[in-house]
Amino acid sequence: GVEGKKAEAPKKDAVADFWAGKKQNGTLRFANWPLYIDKDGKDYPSLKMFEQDKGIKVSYTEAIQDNGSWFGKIQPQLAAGTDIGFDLMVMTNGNQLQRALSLGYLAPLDHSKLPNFAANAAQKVKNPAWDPNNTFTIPWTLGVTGIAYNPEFVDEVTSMNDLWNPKYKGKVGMMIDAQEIANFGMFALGIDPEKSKEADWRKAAAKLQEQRDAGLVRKYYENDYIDALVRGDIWITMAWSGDVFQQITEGKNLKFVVPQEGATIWSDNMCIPKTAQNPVDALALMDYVYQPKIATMLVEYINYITPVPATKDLVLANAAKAEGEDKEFLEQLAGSPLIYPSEADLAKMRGYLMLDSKTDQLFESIFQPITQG
Amino acid sequence: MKRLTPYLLILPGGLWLAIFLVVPMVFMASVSTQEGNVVDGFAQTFNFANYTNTLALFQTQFLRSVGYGLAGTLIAIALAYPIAYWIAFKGGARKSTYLLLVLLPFFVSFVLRTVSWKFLLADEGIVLAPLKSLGVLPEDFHVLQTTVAVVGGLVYNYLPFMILPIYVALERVDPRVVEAAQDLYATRRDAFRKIVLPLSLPGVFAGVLMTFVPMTADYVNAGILGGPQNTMIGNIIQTKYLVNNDYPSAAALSFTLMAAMLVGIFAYAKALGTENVLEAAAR
Amino acid sequence: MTSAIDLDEVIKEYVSHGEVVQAVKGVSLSIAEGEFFSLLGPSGCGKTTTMRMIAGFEDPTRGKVRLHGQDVTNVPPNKRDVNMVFQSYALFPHMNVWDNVAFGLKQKKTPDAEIKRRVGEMLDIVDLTGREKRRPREMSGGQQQRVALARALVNNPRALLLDEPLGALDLKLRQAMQIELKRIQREVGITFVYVTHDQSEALTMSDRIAVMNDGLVEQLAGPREIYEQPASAFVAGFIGTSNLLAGPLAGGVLKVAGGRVLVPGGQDGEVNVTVRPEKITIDVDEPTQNVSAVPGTVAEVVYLGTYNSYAVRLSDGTEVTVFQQNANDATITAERGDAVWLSWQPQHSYAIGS
Amino acid sequence: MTSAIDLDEVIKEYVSHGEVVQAVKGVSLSIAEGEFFSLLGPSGCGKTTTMRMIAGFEDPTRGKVRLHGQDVTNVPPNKRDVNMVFQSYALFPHMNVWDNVAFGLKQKKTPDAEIKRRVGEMLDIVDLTGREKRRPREMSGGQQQRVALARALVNNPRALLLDEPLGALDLKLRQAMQIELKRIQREVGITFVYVTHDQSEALTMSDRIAVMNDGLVEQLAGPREIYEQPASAFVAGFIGTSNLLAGPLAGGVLKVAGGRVLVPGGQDGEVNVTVRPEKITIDVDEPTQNVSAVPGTVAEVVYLGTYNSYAVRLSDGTEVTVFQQNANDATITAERGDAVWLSWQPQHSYAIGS
Amino acid sequence: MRKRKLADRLLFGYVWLIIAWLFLPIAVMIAFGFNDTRSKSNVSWQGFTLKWWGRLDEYPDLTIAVMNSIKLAVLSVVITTVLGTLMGLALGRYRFKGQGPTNLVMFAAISSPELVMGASLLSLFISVGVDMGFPTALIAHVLFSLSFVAITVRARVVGLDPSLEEAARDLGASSWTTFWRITFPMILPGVVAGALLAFALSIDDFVITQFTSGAMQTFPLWIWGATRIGVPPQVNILGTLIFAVGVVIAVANSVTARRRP
Ligand SMILES: Nc1ncnc2c1ncn2[C@@H]1O[C@H](COP(=O)(O)OP(=O)(O)OP(=O)(O)O)[C@@H](O)[C@H]1O
Ligand SMILES: Nc1ncnc2c1ncn2[C@@H]1O[C@H](COP(=O)(O)OP(=O)(O)OP(=O)(O)O)[C@@H](O)[C@H]1O
Ligand SMILES: NCCCCNCCCN
Ligand SMILES: [Mg+2]
Ligand SMILES: [Mg+2]
Repeated sequence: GVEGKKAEAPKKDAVADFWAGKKQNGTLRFANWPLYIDKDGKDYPSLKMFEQDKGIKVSYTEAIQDNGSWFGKIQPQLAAGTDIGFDLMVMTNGNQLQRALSLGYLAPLDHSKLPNFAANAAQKVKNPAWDPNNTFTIPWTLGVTGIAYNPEFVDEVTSMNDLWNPKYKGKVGMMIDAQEIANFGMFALGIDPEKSKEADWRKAAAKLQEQRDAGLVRKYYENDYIDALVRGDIWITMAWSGDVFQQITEGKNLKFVVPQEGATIWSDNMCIPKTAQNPVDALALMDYVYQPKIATMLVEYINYITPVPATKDLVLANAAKAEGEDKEFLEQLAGSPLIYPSEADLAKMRGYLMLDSKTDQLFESIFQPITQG
Repeated sequence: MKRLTPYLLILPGGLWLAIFLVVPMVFMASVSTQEGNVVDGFAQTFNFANYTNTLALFQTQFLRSVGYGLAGTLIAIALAYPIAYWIAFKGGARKSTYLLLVLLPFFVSFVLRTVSWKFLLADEGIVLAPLKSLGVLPEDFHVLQTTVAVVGGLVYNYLPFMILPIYVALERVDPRVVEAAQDLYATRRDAFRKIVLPLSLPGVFAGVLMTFVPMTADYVNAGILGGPQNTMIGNIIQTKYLVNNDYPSAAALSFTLMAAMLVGIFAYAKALGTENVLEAAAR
Repeated sequence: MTSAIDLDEVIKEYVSHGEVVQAVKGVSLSIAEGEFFSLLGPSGCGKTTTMRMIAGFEDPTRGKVRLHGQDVTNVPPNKRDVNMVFQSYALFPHMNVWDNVAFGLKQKKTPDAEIKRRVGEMLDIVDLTGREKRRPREMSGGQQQRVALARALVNNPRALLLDEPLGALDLKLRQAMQIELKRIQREVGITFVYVTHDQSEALTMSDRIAVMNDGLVEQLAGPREIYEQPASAFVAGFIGTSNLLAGPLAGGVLKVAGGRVLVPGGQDGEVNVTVRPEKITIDVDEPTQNVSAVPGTVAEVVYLGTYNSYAVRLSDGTEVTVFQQNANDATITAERGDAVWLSWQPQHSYAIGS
Repeated sequence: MTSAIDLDEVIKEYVSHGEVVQAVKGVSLSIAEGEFFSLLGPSGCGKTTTMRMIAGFEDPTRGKVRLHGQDVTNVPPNKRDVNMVFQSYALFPHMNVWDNVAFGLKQKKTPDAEIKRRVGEMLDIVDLTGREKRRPREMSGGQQQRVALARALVNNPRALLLDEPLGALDLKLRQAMQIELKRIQREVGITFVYVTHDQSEALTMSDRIAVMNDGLVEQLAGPREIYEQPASAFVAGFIGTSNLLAGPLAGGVLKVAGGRVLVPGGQDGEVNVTVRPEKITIDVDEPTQNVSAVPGTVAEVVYLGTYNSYAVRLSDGTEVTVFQQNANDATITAERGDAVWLSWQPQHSYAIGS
Repeated sequence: MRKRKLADRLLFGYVWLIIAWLFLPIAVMIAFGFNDTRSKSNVSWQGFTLKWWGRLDEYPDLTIAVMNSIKLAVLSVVITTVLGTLMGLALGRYRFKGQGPTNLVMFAAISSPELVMGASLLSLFISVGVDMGFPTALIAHVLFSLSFVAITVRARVVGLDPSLEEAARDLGASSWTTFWRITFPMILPGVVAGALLAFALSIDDFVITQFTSGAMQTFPLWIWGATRIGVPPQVNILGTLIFAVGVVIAVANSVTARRRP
């Protein structure tokens, strides 16, 4: 049989145990989501700087489309204790990360090697509930799941209910991730997902099933919803803020809104699989991107909420130097509530419900039949 | 020594097939009756309920897959037969050229071809957009994420495996036999119906064998071209294995699928003669 | 009485690789009702093409095909009341013997009872009763051949076309089937058009023979005339072994290699004279009668059972073949190296165009 | 002098579908050095099997094979100094003519210069000089046949085995190749063992013939003896056409259908007597001399060019075939329906076991 | 007569229609390799450019995926061809006990769904705890093409005139020499055809590879991933290149096949 092991609570000396004898090898294999790093032709400027500064060669792969399929793919190897082919990966603070944590698949971080994180990370990303003391993860970026639409075909959107509007039959995109749609179902019903119970889940599922049965949903997407939206296959869809922002800067006529009922805020986190071959190199990169200069390069490209508040001034400084379209764009960026959200903005948003292994299975069994039936 | 030669020749390949085809099936059979989950682990409990549960849960997808497979196969026969016929009987000296033309598209990766269809059929893509702007089609008309798209994709991807065996069978029909029928007062239609068609049936059978199974078990077309209403059993199995890590249900479903297919095939092959089918499959 | 089949200056051209090939270059024929008519000629001379135009599988490029006086040039094969026996039989492999034979009648919507009767009778004639359920591939070559024959004959065609029907059989079977075919033709009394490239087959079976060469009929006559009075060197050479003597003819006499060849009625000038090997007598002494006589030396004697074949070399190097039956009273046999005289009656010399 | 090839009570059994088939049932032969020896017999009689045991492709189930006195029963084919010409030639399609012919010499590690010389010479003998670079499929059947011959002969084998080497050729080419083969054998002077089922081919070419039937040799003799004194009804029937008259012999005379057959030296009792068709004379009057004489009616006359074939029906229903050469002085010809007398010299009647 | 011509012409038109249908996605794929698109996804025609040809290596992981595909195909072809040829020889030449079961297993290998094969291999690898990646994918690739090669070679062996080998033996060649000088060259077209088939199957495979390749990417897997964000022009170009190579090989093969025995 296939054995899964429940992790024991990390011992005090777990960090020292893991890092003992580990050396920098000069190479790093980094798995990330598509369009999630600054790019210039075939180069990744921030990684290039890292390579020059630290002498570590990075092989960067857009290997992750979706937390579910990513975890499904690496799970067997991690369970067997073998190399997954990557030393660093970015996972959202959802179910799968929770599972990875409870199965002990991740390396505990040596915070003594993360001075930039300590110095520059926003207070709100430190010590999150799902990973106390950032024992295993630190954020890559944060983001919001809201609604994106094409104003050419869709009237102004303000509410979750627009995703249930029969006018857009067959032109609505939803996400395949169980927690993502669960949150939307609950928002639509006025339920706070962070405080929800089984009964709430079932109500939300019924609401979502109704949407599906009415033929409204074109497809349950992974990260490919954005492509479908850009091509016009869908007119209105659940969307991640930065993806839409990127498309808008490329000149696509799209809009992103945080509906009045609320929206989901999440954090995509860097973490090191415990079977990593080059964990020291991975740790080095984790800290490197917390330099405001590097974080600025990233945020200017990927357009999600940055965990480094100091970048805002740097962006504005860059805007001052730039001209024309670029200037306009950078100014917009620095002023955007989707990149630098205010406390009021954040108040409207909710995170994911934290699940343990029992509730996790129940939760998935309620929502998966909708997206994967 | 002479006696041993065939065994020595067959051994390496035979072992490969035995170890990596037969043994995994045994493992899969074993996994299919286990219980548990990734976090708590799996244990062998001979839980045959995995079969009944998954089947009950996914019978829609199961039946849908068989339905798509059947529809795709029938459409493929209808499309392939006239082509195979034309190449075999009217292709003349250029027979092999036409055959090559029919096969060339398949030098492009299966996935890439399917992606190319997704691109072509996009709602505002190069086929539909002009029709919509002319008002021929309504704004919300779409092909992607419909049954038409999925079955169309299946047919597109497996058509050559239908054309080839039918062509081979037709090619073997002696044109003089057709002439003999005409000489015996058969019209062209009768000659086709009574002579050519029956003689080409083995090719059609071989084609069915080579298309029905892979079509039914496909998940790439439904994945790329289909929507929530088009999920096939392959998608379920793939998701259960590779996303949910729900190995027991996945194995139970795979086993059910394979058993259904193999029972069908073997009954079918028995009726036709295994050598025959193998021969056809090799082309 | 109109004839069964008429070809009227029929020409057939094929286009192959952009070139026009004339397979049949202008053939006119008239085949009488009930006749056993053979088309004889070397491979590629156009026999099959001619036959296929009669059956309707090819449209003549020019010319007319008439069946029983009626122009059928544009009538499709299924509307012509002639039937064909194909070289390799072209039996329907997926049907048993009965269904093969019944095919034509079924197409003509003959009542079931009549089909049953006629197919039964036909299988009786070709001696295949009891094998109705067999598939073609479960039968020997000779049996298949008879099925093909029955399948065509059962329709009572006004003429039967046979394209080298015995080509695939071995010698013994072939000879047996020749006799069989002849018997059946006599029994059913219909016109047979028979394609072959085997001259002895044509001689044995035919009432008349058209010898074809390169798309044209070189001679059309009865077997004896074709054999003994060949119209051309081609015909002479194609039908049996033939000796060819060439030289200037003067006063009905051709002087060759120290001897004389009498050619009665021959016109003076350069001529080719043919003599059949079986017409020549070998003798040690110079013949005195009024016969053709040429001296030579025996170069080779081949014993062939029924007869001996002598190769006799003349003084000018020509080799003459002589057949001598090992008959009842055969006594004189020449041996290799013997000096001999060859002689034959004047009427066996036949002057032809070269 | 030892003989070239000896078979000593050779038996070959195959097991097919669990049954034992005796393909060769006990054959003993002795083939002399330089002889042209033929194995003649119907399909399936064991000719090829016998040949393959000589070449070494089959191990005899029992018995011995000796080449030049040496027991080779267990020697593999590549170690026997005999070579074979296969029925369908078995030329290596991926090699040109030169490489085909040089193959054997290369295997024997012959020096290059010698290979060059010998292959060149051999191609000269078979008249293929200038076609060294051709591939087999670019050549006609006759040419391929000669390549096969050259490929075998170039190795100077002590004997050459030929399995129906002319089987695939058409009649004209076949006759030409028969002469060619004979010439080459004479030229190189080695033993030829020749398999054929064509009796006229065997008669034409062989010094001696073994007639096989059902795994056994029925007669082994020269062509003339085989033809004229067949050892059995099978041999008589297989070699040429033969008439069989049966009845009780008394005092050297067999009474048949109102006539008499003289069988000199025949033992009294039930006998089968054979007479060859070419030995019989047809006459209107009853012959008076001391000959066999039987009356009958002409049932059929077939004109065959070189000769006529008469079917004469005797009063007891027997049909007798008579060949009559259309010779120089042939004048008397009988017609269908004529009452005739058949006669032949006593020495042409040959009594055989049935 | 008229009618026949019309029917033929209709049929002819139909054949070209289908051929056009078959080529349509290919044509689009090729064309969009030349699209001067500025955005990250290659969706609408923006004008002609050759620039992507010079920027083929812009996605390092794509380059690696293509290299993986090629390595996998080449290695699996080598293994498959050797093993399959041996099997084909055994099956075509000899009668032996176990032939029936071998045929049965080969038949099962050809006719069982790829998905099930992949899934069962995954079951095995997971159960045994094998590290998945190139070697496991290689095992799978050899597995699914082996039977095809064996059958192709067998057909050739069965068609081989046994008297050719006998002729070689008769001319003094040992069994070893006979194999290499006669048998092998004669079955070579079958071996080559089998190898080409195996190459085509391997380079194109998606399903089994997805199940058995672990973290390793191949070209089809990369495309599958890339469809989530739109396929960059580089993929079109690589697809075009592989297509072109396939076309050249196929055309060359069919031209030389005409010259081969
Ligand atoms: N469909 C065709 N296209 C082009 N040329 C053809 C075609 N059919 C026959 N020919 C040519 O026409 C000529 C006559 O062919 P035909 O088949 O009538 O000869 P044949 O006398 O029957 O010969 P055989 O004895 O070999 O059967 C040949 O040169 C042949 O190559
Ligand atoms: N490998 C074999 N297995 C079983 N039976 C065989 C085998 N080879 C030959 N035979 C049988 O042995 C008998 C003699 O065959 P053989 O090939 O020697 O005949 P043949 O005289 O050469 O005939 P043909 O003239 O047809 O070539 C036949 O009945 C044949 O069926
Ligand atoms: N284009 C990169 C998008 C990354 C989004 N990750 C968010 C996952 C939320 N479930
Ligand atoms: Mg012909
Ligand atoms: Mg034989």
